[in-house]
Amino acid sequence: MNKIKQYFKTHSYNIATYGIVIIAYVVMQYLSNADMLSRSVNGYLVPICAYIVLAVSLNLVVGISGELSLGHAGFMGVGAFAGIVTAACLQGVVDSDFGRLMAALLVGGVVAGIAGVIVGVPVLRLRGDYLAIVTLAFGEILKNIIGNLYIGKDETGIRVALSQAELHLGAGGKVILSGALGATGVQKLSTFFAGFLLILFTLFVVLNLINSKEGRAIKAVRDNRIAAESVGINVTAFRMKAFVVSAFLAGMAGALYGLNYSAVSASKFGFNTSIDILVFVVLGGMGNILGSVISATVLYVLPEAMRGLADYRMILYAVVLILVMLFTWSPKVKEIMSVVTAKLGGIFKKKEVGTNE
Amino acid sequence: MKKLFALLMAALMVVTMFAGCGSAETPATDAAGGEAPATDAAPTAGTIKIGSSGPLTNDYAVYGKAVEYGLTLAFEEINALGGLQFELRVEDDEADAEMAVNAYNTLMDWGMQIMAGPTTSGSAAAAAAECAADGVFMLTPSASDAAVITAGDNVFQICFTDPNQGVGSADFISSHNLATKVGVIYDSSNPYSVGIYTKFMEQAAVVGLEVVAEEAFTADNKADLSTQVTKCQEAGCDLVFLPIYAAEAAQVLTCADKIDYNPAFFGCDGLDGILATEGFDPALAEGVMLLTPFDASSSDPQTQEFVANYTAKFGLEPNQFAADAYDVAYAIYQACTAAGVTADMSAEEICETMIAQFTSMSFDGLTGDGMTWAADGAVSKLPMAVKIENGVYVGVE
Amino acid sequence: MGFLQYLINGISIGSVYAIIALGYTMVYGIAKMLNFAHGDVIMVGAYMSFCVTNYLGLPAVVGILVAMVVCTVLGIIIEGLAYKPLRGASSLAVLITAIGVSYFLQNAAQLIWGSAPKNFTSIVTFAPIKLFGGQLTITGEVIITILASVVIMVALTLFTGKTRMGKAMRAVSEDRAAAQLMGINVNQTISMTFAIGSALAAIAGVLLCSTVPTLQPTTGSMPGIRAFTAAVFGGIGSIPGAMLGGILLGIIETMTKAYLSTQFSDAIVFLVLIVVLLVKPAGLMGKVVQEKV
Amino acid sequence: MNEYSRKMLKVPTYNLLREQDMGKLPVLDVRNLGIDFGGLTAVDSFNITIGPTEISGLIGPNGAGKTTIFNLLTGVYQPTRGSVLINGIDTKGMPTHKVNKLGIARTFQNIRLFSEMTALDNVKVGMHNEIKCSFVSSLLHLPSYHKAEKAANEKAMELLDFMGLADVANVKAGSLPYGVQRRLEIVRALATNPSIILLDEPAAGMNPSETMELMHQIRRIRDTFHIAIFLIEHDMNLVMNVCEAIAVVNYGRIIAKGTPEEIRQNPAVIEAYLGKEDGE
Repeated sequence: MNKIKQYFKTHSYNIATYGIVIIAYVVMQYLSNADMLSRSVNGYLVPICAYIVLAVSLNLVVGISGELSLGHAGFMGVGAFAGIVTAACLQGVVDSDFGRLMAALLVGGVVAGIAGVIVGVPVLRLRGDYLAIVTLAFGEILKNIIGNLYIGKDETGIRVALSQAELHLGAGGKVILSGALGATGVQKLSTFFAGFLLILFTLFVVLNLINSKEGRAIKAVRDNRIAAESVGINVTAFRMKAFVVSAFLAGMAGALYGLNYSAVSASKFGFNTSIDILVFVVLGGMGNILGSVISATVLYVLPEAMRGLADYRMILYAVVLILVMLFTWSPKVKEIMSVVTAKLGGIFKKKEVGTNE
Repeated sequence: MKKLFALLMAALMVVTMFAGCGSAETPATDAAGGEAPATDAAPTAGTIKIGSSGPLTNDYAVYGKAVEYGLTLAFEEINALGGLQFELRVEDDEADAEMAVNAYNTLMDWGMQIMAGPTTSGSAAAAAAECAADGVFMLTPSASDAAVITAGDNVFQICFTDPNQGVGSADFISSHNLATKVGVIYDSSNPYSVGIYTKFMEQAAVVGLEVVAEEAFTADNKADLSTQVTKCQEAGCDLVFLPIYAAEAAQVLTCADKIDYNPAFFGCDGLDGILATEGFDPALAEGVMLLTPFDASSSDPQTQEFVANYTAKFGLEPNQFAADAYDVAYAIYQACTAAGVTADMSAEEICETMIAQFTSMSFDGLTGDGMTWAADGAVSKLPMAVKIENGVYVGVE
Repeated sequence: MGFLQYLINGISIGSVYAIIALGYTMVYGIAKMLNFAHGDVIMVGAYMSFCVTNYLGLPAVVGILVAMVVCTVLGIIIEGLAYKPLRGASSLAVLITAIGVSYFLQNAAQLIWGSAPKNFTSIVTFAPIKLFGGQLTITGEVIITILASVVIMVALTLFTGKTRMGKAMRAVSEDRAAAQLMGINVNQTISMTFAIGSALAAIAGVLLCSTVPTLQPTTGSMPGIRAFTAAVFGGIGSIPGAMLGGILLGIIETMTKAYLSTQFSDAIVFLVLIVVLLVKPAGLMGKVVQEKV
Repeated sequence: MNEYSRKMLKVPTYNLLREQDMGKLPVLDVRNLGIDFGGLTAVDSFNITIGPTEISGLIGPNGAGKTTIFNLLTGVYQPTRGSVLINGIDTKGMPTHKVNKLGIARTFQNIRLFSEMTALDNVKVGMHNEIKCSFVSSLLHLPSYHKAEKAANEKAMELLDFMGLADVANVKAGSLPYGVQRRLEIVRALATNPSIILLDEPAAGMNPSETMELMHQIRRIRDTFHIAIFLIEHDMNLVMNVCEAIAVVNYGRIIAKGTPEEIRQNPAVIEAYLGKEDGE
């Protein structure tokens, strides 16, 4: 009996997560089709999808694996530009926009995953704040390199150079990525539907991973590294798995993001964006996947909704951020909340704390 | 669970807000999060809605703000003339492509008919594609990258393109025999700076300038520019070309002064405003030459009036961005008046007439007389080379 | 001669990093939090000094003192309102709050002082020292900054080693619970740490802007991150480590620009940092704490 | 208690004796082991051989180096001198998780559970290398994953049941009572399918009746799983009653080895250690 109850409980969390995402998609898609959404809201849909995927994937590293990463946007950037180059190269080869988008997402993910391996090998030998600073450093390195990269396409194929002059494009050649300016004239392929599919895929991978033996091992490493080693778990291998899966998903999100705008520049993928994603994760709750989904959405829309405040917009956003952090994390508030919930618990059915939190 | 609950509540609030947006059939002006229109509470019938965006927060805010102020001042003056009435709204785009699209969408929801922005190139490239797709006329005051106007036939610039400035600078330096050995210090993380630098290098090879030092910095490490200056000195440069903004140029000048290095300095329009920087010692900029379309200390009455009004209204001296924005407003006004544009026309209709006007008209503004536009959207105006002497610009021929 | 001049340039920016890193490392060592708002407190300090000297026409010393007082008060307020309620919560939560504070300070500064950069007037008035017939220049700012960072380093070391308050800080740093049991007021000690850290930030702000004159609301953020990197480089929590890390980072950065590439200097500097951390995982002067099994 | 075992596992009716291990390869063979920490010799010349079903004890005063020896045996520390052979294989240079795979598992003096996870999950982490299911399969939750998970669940429940912990299977490990946590650590160690387990002060913090039960359980573990047990314990009653062989260490060196009876009468031991605790 107990077993079944537990089974249902773990799965009810997953069902709720998928459910909320699917319902939100259906509702928004319906409203969008019925022309009931304003242009700006329509415009938020794809980036929100990308940020949800980024937050969920970062949560895998920060929440589940317990490592502070400050360079997540670097993987996003790698994925974005890999995806843009892929899509540009497939133009004329693959006719379907959707097909090109999917190929771009895949390539973006794979390239970012490879970057994840390259970064992970040295990084994961470190711990705590040292790991944090090294991920930050890698993020900045990736940004610096992409910001000086020129990629063009002509009939001979793809050309890569470190300055416009060295690109030597043949006749009819097209510059895809142009250093500091980034990619311009990108054909916008991303759709809300693709974003929704990517979220589902991400949830599927991450939730399955968490609930499998791999996920247990990753969490075990987080909770107690020495004990995990003592029961035969290769700590570095599992930190690595979490890190690379996370980079792969971030790369896919990056490709979705990059192909949603006709201009994307490398400066977007620096420390500030990494921090923004981290804020989504921490606010949503460490290891709480549904929390990441919701907080990414809310925190993306919040500053946009505050546009009417003009000059006071960002300062109020900062105040809201601080207040929400205090409210959700302060031990004192937690105490008060637990008293309140205990009282509420008397009225409603008593609830146990979910295992996934 | 509690946290989740709190978040869900917040999400619910946001959704409710959206519902508010959605249910309002007309593009939401005051529904989006209790938003108030930028100017009057009740928009008067018959105003043409002009939108713009720029970085109003963070690093580049000074430029976004200058554009906002320039546009605000110009449209207030225009509205006071009593003819066509305009309503202006400027949104923050943080000099970021994603935010620029969000800002653009917000402006479209508001009912924007003409886009008088964005301020920076990256943002403008993203917004230009949207404008081209929607058929909204766009005239950017300061997004000078050549890629911006390639987005569509309806995207125009009032500033020089970066390649033009690069070529112009190299030609000027060469034809005036200003240097034997040239050094360049540029911002490799900034498209404006890289754009000028790239073309300058190409043209330098053509006209036979010897460039012996090419030193870059990025937005992340611009705190220390002394090494770049020392390298130019080591290389024996007698002229240092600075295709960068005023704040960094001030740093370069300070560094050079400290190590007693006195080459000629040559800059582009980004350097404008250096004299107006609070606390800057103008003596450091003595002899600096720059290509600029605008001179705040000019004796031209129109410019003097602009500077006086601007300073009175916003408490600081206008720079080239503000002047460009001011010109944008008047150019739009001139075109609208000439074409008989009315407020009830759709953005697409206005766009058609504006394209026709801009490719045929000539405009006199603060930043140049007899400006004309090519069909690709690039402006043709004469760059003005000036030299700083005793804290003011002096024309160089 | 070029090499020596680059070295001096490196030490110059490095000592600015060092002085910021000292504040970072001290707060980290005792409060165990990455105070990402530290760079913005620096910016506030620089603005205060700028206002006092440029608007009120008072001497630079007064400017520094006012900046120190304002920053100290600001540090205590920030700590009390934003960090103290999170005592005992996850360190990541405090990190995010610190980022919120950083956004707040930057935007508040823009509202108060505007977005236009101001050119900071150096507080150093004596002439640069010229060597080798003017081929080598050591500016007054370099001398003052190095002196200041050495003095601060020594003072901090003495303070934490000799005084009652300093010892309490060390106790809190080692084991908060045990310190509490020994009758140390942990909250008060941490507030004190922030007060000192913020006062240091004010000095760092004035010296940063004396070396790099551009003053705008985002002035503190990038040097702040660089200094944080420097603190980790030297071994975060270690006071001489912060000093060493700062100066070395400055030298590496300058030498990279001078001899390798200015275009890729960010990438190269961070690569060096990564390599150093791989060889010495706790930084140059940090101690590797072996977890007791 | 016996009903658990009857239901799940075959319990041998006879008691295994040390003589049965004669002629078999020792499960743990330690030769001349030593480690220095910065010039300070913590352990030196440590030799011990443990047969496949032997229960041995390691005793000594506080700070004698007992836990250090456990850390050396499990690969947490790399020895400065000497070698550790587990089932005949030298562990030299191996990281802890590889040493574990050779067949050695342990518990910790200061409990190290995965406190945010349930008791059941703790055991399943222990079974990690026993669960045969590929990474792709677990990512995609293929049928083989479900099969492997089901088997793992059943086995984990059996093990929990064996130590009387079935009722707390779904409780977060961190919130369990102390004594239960100690037993859960033993279950987790057993889950790695070891041929020897090291128990670091298993009775610490237990009351006499709990200790009594633990003694039975230790014997039952050996008898059920046919594995060797090596334990550190200060409770002399437990050590003398459960262990078949005892090694006494002081200042990192073995000062005596033998049966409980021999140890009890060894004057060196009495002087170094038992002297104080004669009353036991």
